Amino acid sequence: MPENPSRDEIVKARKEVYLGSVVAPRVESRKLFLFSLLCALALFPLLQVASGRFNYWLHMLLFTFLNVTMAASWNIIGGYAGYISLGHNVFSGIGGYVAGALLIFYGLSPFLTAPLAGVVACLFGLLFGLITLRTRGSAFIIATIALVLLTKLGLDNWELLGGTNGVSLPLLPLPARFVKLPFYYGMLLTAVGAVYLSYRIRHSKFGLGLRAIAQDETKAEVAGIPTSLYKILAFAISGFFPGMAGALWAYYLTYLRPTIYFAILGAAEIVLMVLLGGRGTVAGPVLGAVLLVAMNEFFVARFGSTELNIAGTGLLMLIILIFFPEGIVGTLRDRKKLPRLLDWG
Amino acid sequence: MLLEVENVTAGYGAGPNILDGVSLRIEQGKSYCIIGPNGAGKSTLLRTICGLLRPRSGRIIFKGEVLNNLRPDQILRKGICFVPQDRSLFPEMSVKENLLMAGYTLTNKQDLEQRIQTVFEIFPVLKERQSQLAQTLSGGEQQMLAMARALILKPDVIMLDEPSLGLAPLVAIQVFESIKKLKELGMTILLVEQNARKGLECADWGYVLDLGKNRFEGPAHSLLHDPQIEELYLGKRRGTRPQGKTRTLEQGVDGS
Amino acid sequence: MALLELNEVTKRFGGLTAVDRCSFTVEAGTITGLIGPNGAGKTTVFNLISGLLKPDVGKILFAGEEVNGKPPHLITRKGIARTFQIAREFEEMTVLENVITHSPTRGLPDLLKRSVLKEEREKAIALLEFVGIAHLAYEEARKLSYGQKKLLELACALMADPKLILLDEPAGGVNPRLLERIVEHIETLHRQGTTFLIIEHKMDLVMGLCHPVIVMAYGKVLAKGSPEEIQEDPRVLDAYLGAA
Amino acid sequence: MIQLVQVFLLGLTLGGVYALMASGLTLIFGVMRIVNIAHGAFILFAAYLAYWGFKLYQIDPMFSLLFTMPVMFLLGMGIYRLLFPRIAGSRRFTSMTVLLTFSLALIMEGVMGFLYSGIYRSANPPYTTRALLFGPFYLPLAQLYATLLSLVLLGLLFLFLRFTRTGRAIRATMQNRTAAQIVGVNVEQISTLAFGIGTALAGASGSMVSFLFTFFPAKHWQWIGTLLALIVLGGMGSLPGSVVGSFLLAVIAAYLGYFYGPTWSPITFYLALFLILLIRPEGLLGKKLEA
Repeated sequence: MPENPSRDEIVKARKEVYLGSVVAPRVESRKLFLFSLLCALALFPLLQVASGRFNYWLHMLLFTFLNVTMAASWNIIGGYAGYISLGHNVFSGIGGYVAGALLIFYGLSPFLTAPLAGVVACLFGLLFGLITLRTRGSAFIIATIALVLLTKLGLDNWELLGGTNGVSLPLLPLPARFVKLPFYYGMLLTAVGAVYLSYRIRHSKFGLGLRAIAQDETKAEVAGIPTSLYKILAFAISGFFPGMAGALWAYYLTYLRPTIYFAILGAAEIVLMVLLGGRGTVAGPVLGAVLLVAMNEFFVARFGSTELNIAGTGLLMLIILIFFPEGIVGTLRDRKKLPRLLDWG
Repeated sequence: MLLEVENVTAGYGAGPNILDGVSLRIEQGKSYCIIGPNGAGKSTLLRTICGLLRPRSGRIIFKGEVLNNLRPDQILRKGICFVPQDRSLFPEMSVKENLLMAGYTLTNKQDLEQRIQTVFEIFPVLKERQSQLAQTLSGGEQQMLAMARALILKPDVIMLDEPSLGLAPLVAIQVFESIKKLKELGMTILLVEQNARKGLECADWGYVLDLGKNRFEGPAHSLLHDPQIEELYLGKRRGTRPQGKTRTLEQGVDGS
Repeated sequence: MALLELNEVTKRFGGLTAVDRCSFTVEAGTITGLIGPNGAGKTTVFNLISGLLKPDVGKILFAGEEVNGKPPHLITRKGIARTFQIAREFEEMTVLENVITHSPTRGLPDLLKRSVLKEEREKAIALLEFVGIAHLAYEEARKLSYGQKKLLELACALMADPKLILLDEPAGGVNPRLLERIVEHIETLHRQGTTFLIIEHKMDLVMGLCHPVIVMAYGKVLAKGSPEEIQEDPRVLDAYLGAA
Repeated sequence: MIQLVQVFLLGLTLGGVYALMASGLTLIFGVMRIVNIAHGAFILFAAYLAYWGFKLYQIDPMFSLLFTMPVMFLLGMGIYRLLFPRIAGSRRFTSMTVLLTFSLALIMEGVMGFLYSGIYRSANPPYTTRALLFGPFYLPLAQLYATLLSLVLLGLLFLFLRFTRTGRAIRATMQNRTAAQIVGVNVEQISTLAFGIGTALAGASGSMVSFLFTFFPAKHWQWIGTLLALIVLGGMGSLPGSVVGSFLLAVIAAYLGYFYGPTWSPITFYLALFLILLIRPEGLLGKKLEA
């Protein structure tokens, strides 16, 4: 190596290039933007209160929040730890059924029981993790598919909750003008929570360990990381916010039905969102969710066919996998063109 | 000149050069032994010649034709057979089927059957075991099957990578006997061997590699007694050798 | 008391006995060399010690405590670090993160801490400084040259302040100048009290650095002694060159 | 007692069809390490071919394999050539193949849904309503024919793999890819062929499915769930294992259906999958699950 007297300076310079965003003023502008975005989202319903003509937009936003929650949570196990789950909608389904059952049998509002639904989803994830995480690679993915099918089958046959036909939930007793508002705020909170959790994990020891597992599991184990524990924890944690979101979503839709909550297409879309945005990045899943909701809306409006929608989902996923496996954020970062706004690690 | 390796460099993936400018000249009908300490690049050299690894630079010329960019199956058809270190048998196929697979590039069934019979004559033990699965053979038998498999094609050059590896000494001796038999049959043999003494005994000419480079070469029998080789394997002696004094060693628990 | 002790350890793969009733000790404060021809079972011994494989028979004791059958991460926690023959790195992480991944965490609360703590960063930079690649700390690890990756492995191994370091061919694929540095580092660490067990094929290096040297062949320990003794032992030469 | 034997027979006569369905998937995994999530969709596509062949041209679905197999064979080879060489060197090959075939399954599901709508369909040649009676037992003819035909096809597959040069090359590639290269097998070519044969087997399965079950575009998920359980149980990449697994689970599922009602019988497959992952991840006859 060339003898360079100012190695300290080089280190510092490189560090600044790498951690550019950490240097004070820029962070402030990012934080400012985020803060204003949140404020705008929080204040948006006032328009609805005032005019009553924004129900469609409220619905779209709230649907986006749901997807952001799902994508950001999936990313914890699928992105950071590199364990692909093709059945992640199982968590929101379970959350929905838990909260729905509590509402029907005990009259407890899902707004109160949503965290509990999240915890149940978490425990479910823990159990699944204990069973399957000894396996790696394709066997794990197969197991996640089976998990959805198994859960669906179970609920299809659970007559108490309506079986295949499902069961309707009581409406939230509010006038049509306001009925979406509690859901909107609830889902917004869930999404913010999920993204914040994903951000915190990305920058924690835990996240470092998960990323190590994704890249070389044996080496990670020798580095002193209890890989099995990490994987099981990651899978369980990635179920919490989807469980909560599912509870709210079921109440919002006012019915429980296995075909809706346990469709493979649902799981596919979660995966697609993260792949589109960029696996293993913090901003990617958020970006992917927003883009996919917008695209879906555009195509459904255009062609109005759910069948072609399924084919489109598949085709888009195929194209991304072959041509942009790193997704938007990853590809931009590789080309060093990632805007600071999206660079959260 | 049957086979010429000219200044070849090669390595795995993005890794460093394992071969760092190696040259060989192989003549028809002679046998060669490549020796050198671990990490000298001996196995890598054979893998590069047979096409499992692409050379980064340099040329491999066989019968006047450059082989550099051919696939393994194409090189095989030119007449170079390779018996790798791990023997690469098909564990769940019978001995006979392994030999049938060896003749995969041949299309004449009767011819193939005849060649298998010829090979059985060279390795009678394989004939006895022809319907046994390859994974049930002993280590020495597996090595013989691997060599037999290469013979099916009557190749111009047969390359053997450490045929004695993992074999008990007595079995290794049998394997070396078989190699000598091949030599008597007039085969051109390129042998890589850790067991330098035995390997050189089977060869006409020896190449010594170290760290991916040619170190020196010479007639096999003269290399056998070259003090440089000992040094290569065990390092330079520090100080002069104490004469006539045997030191006692602390033995391992199972030391003999 | 020996820092590490293998007692009649055996490991079979299918029909092949890779390690066959192998016993040896590594005394604290030594740089012990482990040599032997290809296929002697050296790397398998490393995998057994670090817990990646479980012995079929036999015991492995570290500082008097039985560690065979424990998962690798627990063995690492007890103070055994290792490097791999072919350098393995977390390629999409920065060099610094690679080192810090090896920093021990205790209990669940530790998991929530920031991925790179200030004191860890300082320690890791100091280690990278020590092996001479601190200027690359914020590069992605996959961009390093092979030799630099070897140095990174060494820095990683040091992060948890191990009592014993297992080095698998530290000189493999490394140019002579870099090799000199690696040797210097090993000697420095040795003076500071770290024990080493080193698999190496460059005999000049082994003979200059290690004492004692253990020779393995056919999965067994053939001999153990000072470098000079090993060089004199006819059986060792036979193991390498084959019986005449 | 008679009932129990009857259930056993019914399960057994489905086992052959399951085995045929699983064999293609196993072949593809064994040779190329690709978990083909689209296999169920391939079967379904072929089932539609057979169905329309019956509806429009009155071709007996059993004979439809004369065209479903060649069509699927070519389709499979085309898809393989188009997609897989591009990801050959990718670092996370396994998960890439799963995601890729997963998206393929979605595409096929969508296209079939668009073309044929979500209506439940089933071909109904005359033998679907008849049964073979002997003593106190009966066997539905459709199920019997399908399983016999499946067994014949599996037998042909076995003979092909066992006694032909190409078949041997496929087995060789399954057992040791490098060794196959060393003896001169062009493994890329063999992989393409094996993928083609795998999908052709899906084609044949589709022909059987067309008159055995009712189907609709999203049905393939249920099948792929069943098939994945079968190949994990059999030990991934082991053909004998998947055949044994198929018969075993078909019979267990039949009993479960008999005791707890038909809607519960598919649960056999998923429970078996989790159980096997928990107890013996390498499967019944498999050696080691790849990392």
